[in-house]
Amino acid sequence: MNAKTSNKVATAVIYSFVGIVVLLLFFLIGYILVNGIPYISWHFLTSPSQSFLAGGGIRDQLFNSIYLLILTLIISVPIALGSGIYLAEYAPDNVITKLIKTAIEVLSSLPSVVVGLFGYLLFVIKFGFGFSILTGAIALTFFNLPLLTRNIEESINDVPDLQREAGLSLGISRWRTMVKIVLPSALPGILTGIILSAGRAFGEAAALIYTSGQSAPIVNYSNFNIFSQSSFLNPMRPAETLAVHIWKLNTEGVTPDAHSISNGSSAVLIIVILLFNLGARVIGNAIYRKITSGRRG
Amino acid sequence: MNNIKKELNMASKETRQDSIGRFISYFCITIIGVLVISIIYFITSRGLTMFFANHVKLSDFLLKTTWNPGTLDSHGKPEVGALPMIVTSFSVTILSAILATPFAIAVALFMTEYADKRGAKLLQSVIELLVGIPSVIYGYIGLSVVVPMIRHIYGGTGFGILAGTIVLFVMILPTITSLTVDSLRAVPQHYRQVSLSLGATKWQTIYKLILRVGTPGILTAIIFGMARAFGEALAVQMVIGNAAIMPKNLVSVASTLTSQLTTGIGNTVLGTFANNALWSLALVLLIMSLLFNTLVRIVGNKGAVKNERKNKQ
Amino acid sequence: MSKIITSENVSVYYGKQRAINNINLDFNVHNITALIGPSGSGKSTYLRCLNRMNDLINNVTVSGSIKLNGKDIFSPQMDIVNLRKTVGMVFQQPIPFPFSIYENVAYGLRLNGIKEKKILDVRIEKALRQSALWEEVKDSLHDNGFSLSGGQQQRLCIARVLAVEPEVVLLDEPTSALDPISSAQIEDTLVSLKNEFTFIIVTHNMQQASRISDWTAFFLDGKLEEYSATKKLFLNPDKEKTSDYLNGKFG
Amino acid sequence: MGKNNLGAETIMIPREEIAIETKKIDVYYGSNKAISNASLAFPRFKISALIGASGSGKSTFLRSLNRMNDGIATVKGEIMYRSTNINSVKVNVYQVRKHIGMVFQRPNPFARSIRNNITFALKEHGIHGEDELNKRVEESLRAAALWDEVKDSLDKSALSLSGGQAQRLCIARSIALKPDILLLDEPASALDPVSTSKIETTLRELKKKYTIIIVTHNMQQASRLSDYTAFFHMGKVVEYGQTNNIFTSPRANITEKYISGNFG
Repeated sequence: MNAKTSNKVATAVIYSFVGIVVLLLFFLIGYILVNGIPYISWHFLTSPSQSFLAGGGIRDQLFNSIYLLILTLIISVPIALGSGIYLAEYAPDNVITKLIKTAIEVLSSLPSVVVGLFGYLLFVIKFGFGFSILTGAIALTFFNLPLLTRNIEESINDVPDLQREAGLSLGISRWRTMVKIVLPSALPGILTGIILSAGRAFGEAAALIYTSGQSAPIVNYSNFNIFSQSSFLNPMRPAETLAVHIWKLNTEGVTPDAHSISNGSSAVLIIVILLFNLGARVIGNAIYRKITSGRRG
Repeated sequence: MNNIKKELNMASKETRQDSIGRFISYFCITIIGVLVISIIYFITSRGLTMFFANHVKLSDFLLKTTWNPGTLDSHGKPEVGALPMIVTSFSVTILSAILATPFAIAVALFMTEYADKRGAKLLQSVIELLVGIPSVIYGYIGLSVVVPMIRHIYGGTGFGILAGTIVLFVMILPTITSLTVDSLRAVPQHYRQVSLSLGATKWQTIYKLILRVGTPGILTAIIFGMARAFGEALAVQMVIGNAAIMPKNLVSVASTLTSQLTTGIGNTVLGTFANNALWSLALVLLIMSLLFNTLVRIVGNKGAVKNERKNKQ
Repeated sequence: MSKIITSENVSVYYGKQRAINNINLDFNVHNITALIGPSGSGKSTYLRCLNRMNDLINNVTVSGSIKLNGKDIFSPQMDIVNLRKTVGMVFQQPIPFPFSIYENVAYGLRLNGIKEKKILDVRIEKALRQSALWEEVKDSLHDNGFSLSGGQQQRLCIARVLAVEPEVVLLDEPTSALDPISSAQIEDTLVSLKNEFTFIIVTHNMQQASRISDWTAFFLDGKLEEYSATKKLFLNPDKEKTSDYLNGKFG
Repeated sequence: MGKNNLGAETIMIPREEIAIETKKIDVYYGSNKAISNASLAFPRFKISALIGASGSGKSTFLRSLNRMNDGIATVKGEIMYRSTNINSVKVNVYQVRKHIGMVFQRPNPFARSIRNNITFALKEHGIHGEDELNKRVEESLRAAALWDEVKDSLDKSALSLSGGQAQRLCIARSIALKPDILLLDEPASALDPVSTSKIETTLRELKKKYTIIIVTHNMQQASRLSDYTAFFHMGKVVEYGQTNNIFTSPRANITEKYISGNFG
């Protein structure tokens, strides 16, 4: 085969492979939405789930997912922010920094099931938290931290050094320079990272099966006492999330309309994640514009 | 004048702010450090219990093919041969990487060499969306589309390594693709010009130059993809069949380390022998994850050596 | 004297902006022709038309006709790959590939399907000798191309082009990133090779143009201001702008 | 002693009140010595220019004066300011920088409003009164000759300013803190001629109240603007004296070569 023929063949192959991948994505999203959206109704979103009867909804699972996500962000964002600042600003160029960076890489590549099992071992069993939203949030934090930290570090490093020097040369402390000057400039990047990580956490199940548990007890949505066992805000109650619910429906198979509920739940999950994805772009751009007064560049 | 002199020698608000800031950031990074160490410590110590407390031989664990930690065999020894799971885990990992790599490279090449800015951006969003889809959904689609399809074509249950491979293929495709894109983007733009000016076709430039220069990066991408495949639990668990037996072929039911773990942990009591055996599987997962990490580091360093030479001139 | 490249009414647009305007310029075979002019005068843009490297940039349109040995290089029958094999190019920065010295020179040969080691060895030695690099690298052919100094790297890039045996070699400010000694070595190389190749060199260094070229074309604001034998142009330019430029009044 | 052999002892010390003085400063990047044995004394309310080819160490030297090299390079030797060695670890670096302001080569306004750019550091340093802040904003913008151009758009983003305006905003931002000394690192090198001359005018005006030390690669600028000039070459101070003397009768060959444009 001469050079020109192979060029043509290769180009054709590359284009068709790309076509297949794009079709694959459309198929995946289309399949979920086409099969799922017909099941989504107000009733489906607002009624409790049923184990042995048809017609259950996903009210509690949906709420649990959101609550868990919020708790996770409350725990993980500050830690990631501190760590990101450390890596970008304070980390000396030495062995310890290298070790820490390695540790973050290791953490980011650990299978989520291992992270979940660690959470189970330490918090559910050793500390006696039991299956609870809090334990789940902690496990998701472990899962979230490395990516979030790296994202924050990169966003901070993207801010030109000149800004930092400007702050320092005015006699402002390194910390205040970081917090008041560098972080605001890094905010679009950081926020995009946080939203994307939220999307990931929202769909995560493997780390949650043995931490936040697989049951969704009936809770009282008008009880705001977070220490009360029946309160929807109690962080110490077990809480099955939407993703875990889908998994459970399809592995235990005692619910008669498991298939329909899975379809509906999957569609809800995908829609939420698409929104997160879209939100990350929109908000990132909006903040960027606001900070720079409409100047791109 | 003396006032300024005094100020110069006094600790100020700024100094205090800095100490606080330093403390906060050191504290946060310490949390991460301690976390990683404790994960490794706890999983390792749990995972080793079976060997030390229950005196199972490592060779039995790694090489025997019967997994039935709840009962004893005819010699009164527990049956904890993890080989079926190890083989299955490696099979789905390697097969899915083999399947995904050409697609990933094709998409990456399209994005870096063929598409204009808009096309590349569009494909970038496709990749990001694929990353964003949760693994249970991949598992669910695998269960409701891939498994019946395989059943239809090959008969049997449809569950097995083939179904797992297909699901993992889609899951690791975006990982490998985006890292490959990074490594191809790192190949200096003017290499392409030089190659074309020497009379190379586009494909010759890609094949003989760009892919060659980008090889360490692409290898890293593939290893990352494999690491993800090896550690993926739920999606695989939903389509593999979950039978801890040696897979006979690609369409017979099997079980990976992760699927055995997810199904098993809930059905055993902590501290029992059956439970300890499961933690040993978790340890294998941990070790493999560390191994993949090391591999990435080694390959990455090889690439770095090349780059360093580049910078020297 | 026979013309190897002729160009008529060549204009280049970046988007809607015209970068060069109606250039008519012919090149004599086995001569060195220098294109000079201040930066932004369009000399590099014009050079990159000659092997259609401008095709690689989005948004660039070229009009007019350029003929290589009488054949229109923009015609659909023209094979762009063959064109670039016939009209090679050396860039401003030395750009060796991150391979060995040997493989760098072999690159273009392998593209043509030459695989036999004996032939490769011969052609590579010839090219390295032509670019006056052989003596310096013959014992380290398998070292990485980046281990060479900047000037050596540029001569390696020249060898890489010569190995393909082009008829014309375009050089886009090939010595501007190099020290004076390396520049002189490259100038010597070009002069010694001009019986075998036709060189067209863009340079911002007027001394260089006067030292090595037979013909000089002076570009200004996207137009060809003046073109004549180098001696004539430097000693007795027709136009005032040319003489102003040569005397350093602007640019 | 030949013209080539100028040593540290031949470097004059101005007979005026000294604002800041370095004594045998060495600066290292890692193990790489960038400045050796630099002793210079800068008189109060004068403009002193540091000139030299790129890589001669003039910027590195300047950045040592307000400890901006902390964490980047190691500075050895004494820097005396207000009879305190401010190069000591015991000295509060933030106070040093409050009294010795700095303007950089590239304008670096904060991504905030023009007003905020100036008030930010003031607030950080404990000045909160609305009136006081407004007064300082106007004062400093007037001093930097920017007031008339921006007085109606104080709440617009500073990033909307042109390069020259942004640089003057940076100067205003520095002097709003009422420093003693203003360090400028090639403040006009990224600007067009009109903006450059505006900045030069501003600086001439400012030297009534501030001691100014400016790094420049532009010799005309140094000769136009400065009272004293120090010539740096390969990390050493070759010559220092009144600008007139340096430009009309340099004592070292190398200075003469540099100012007549033979290298650099």
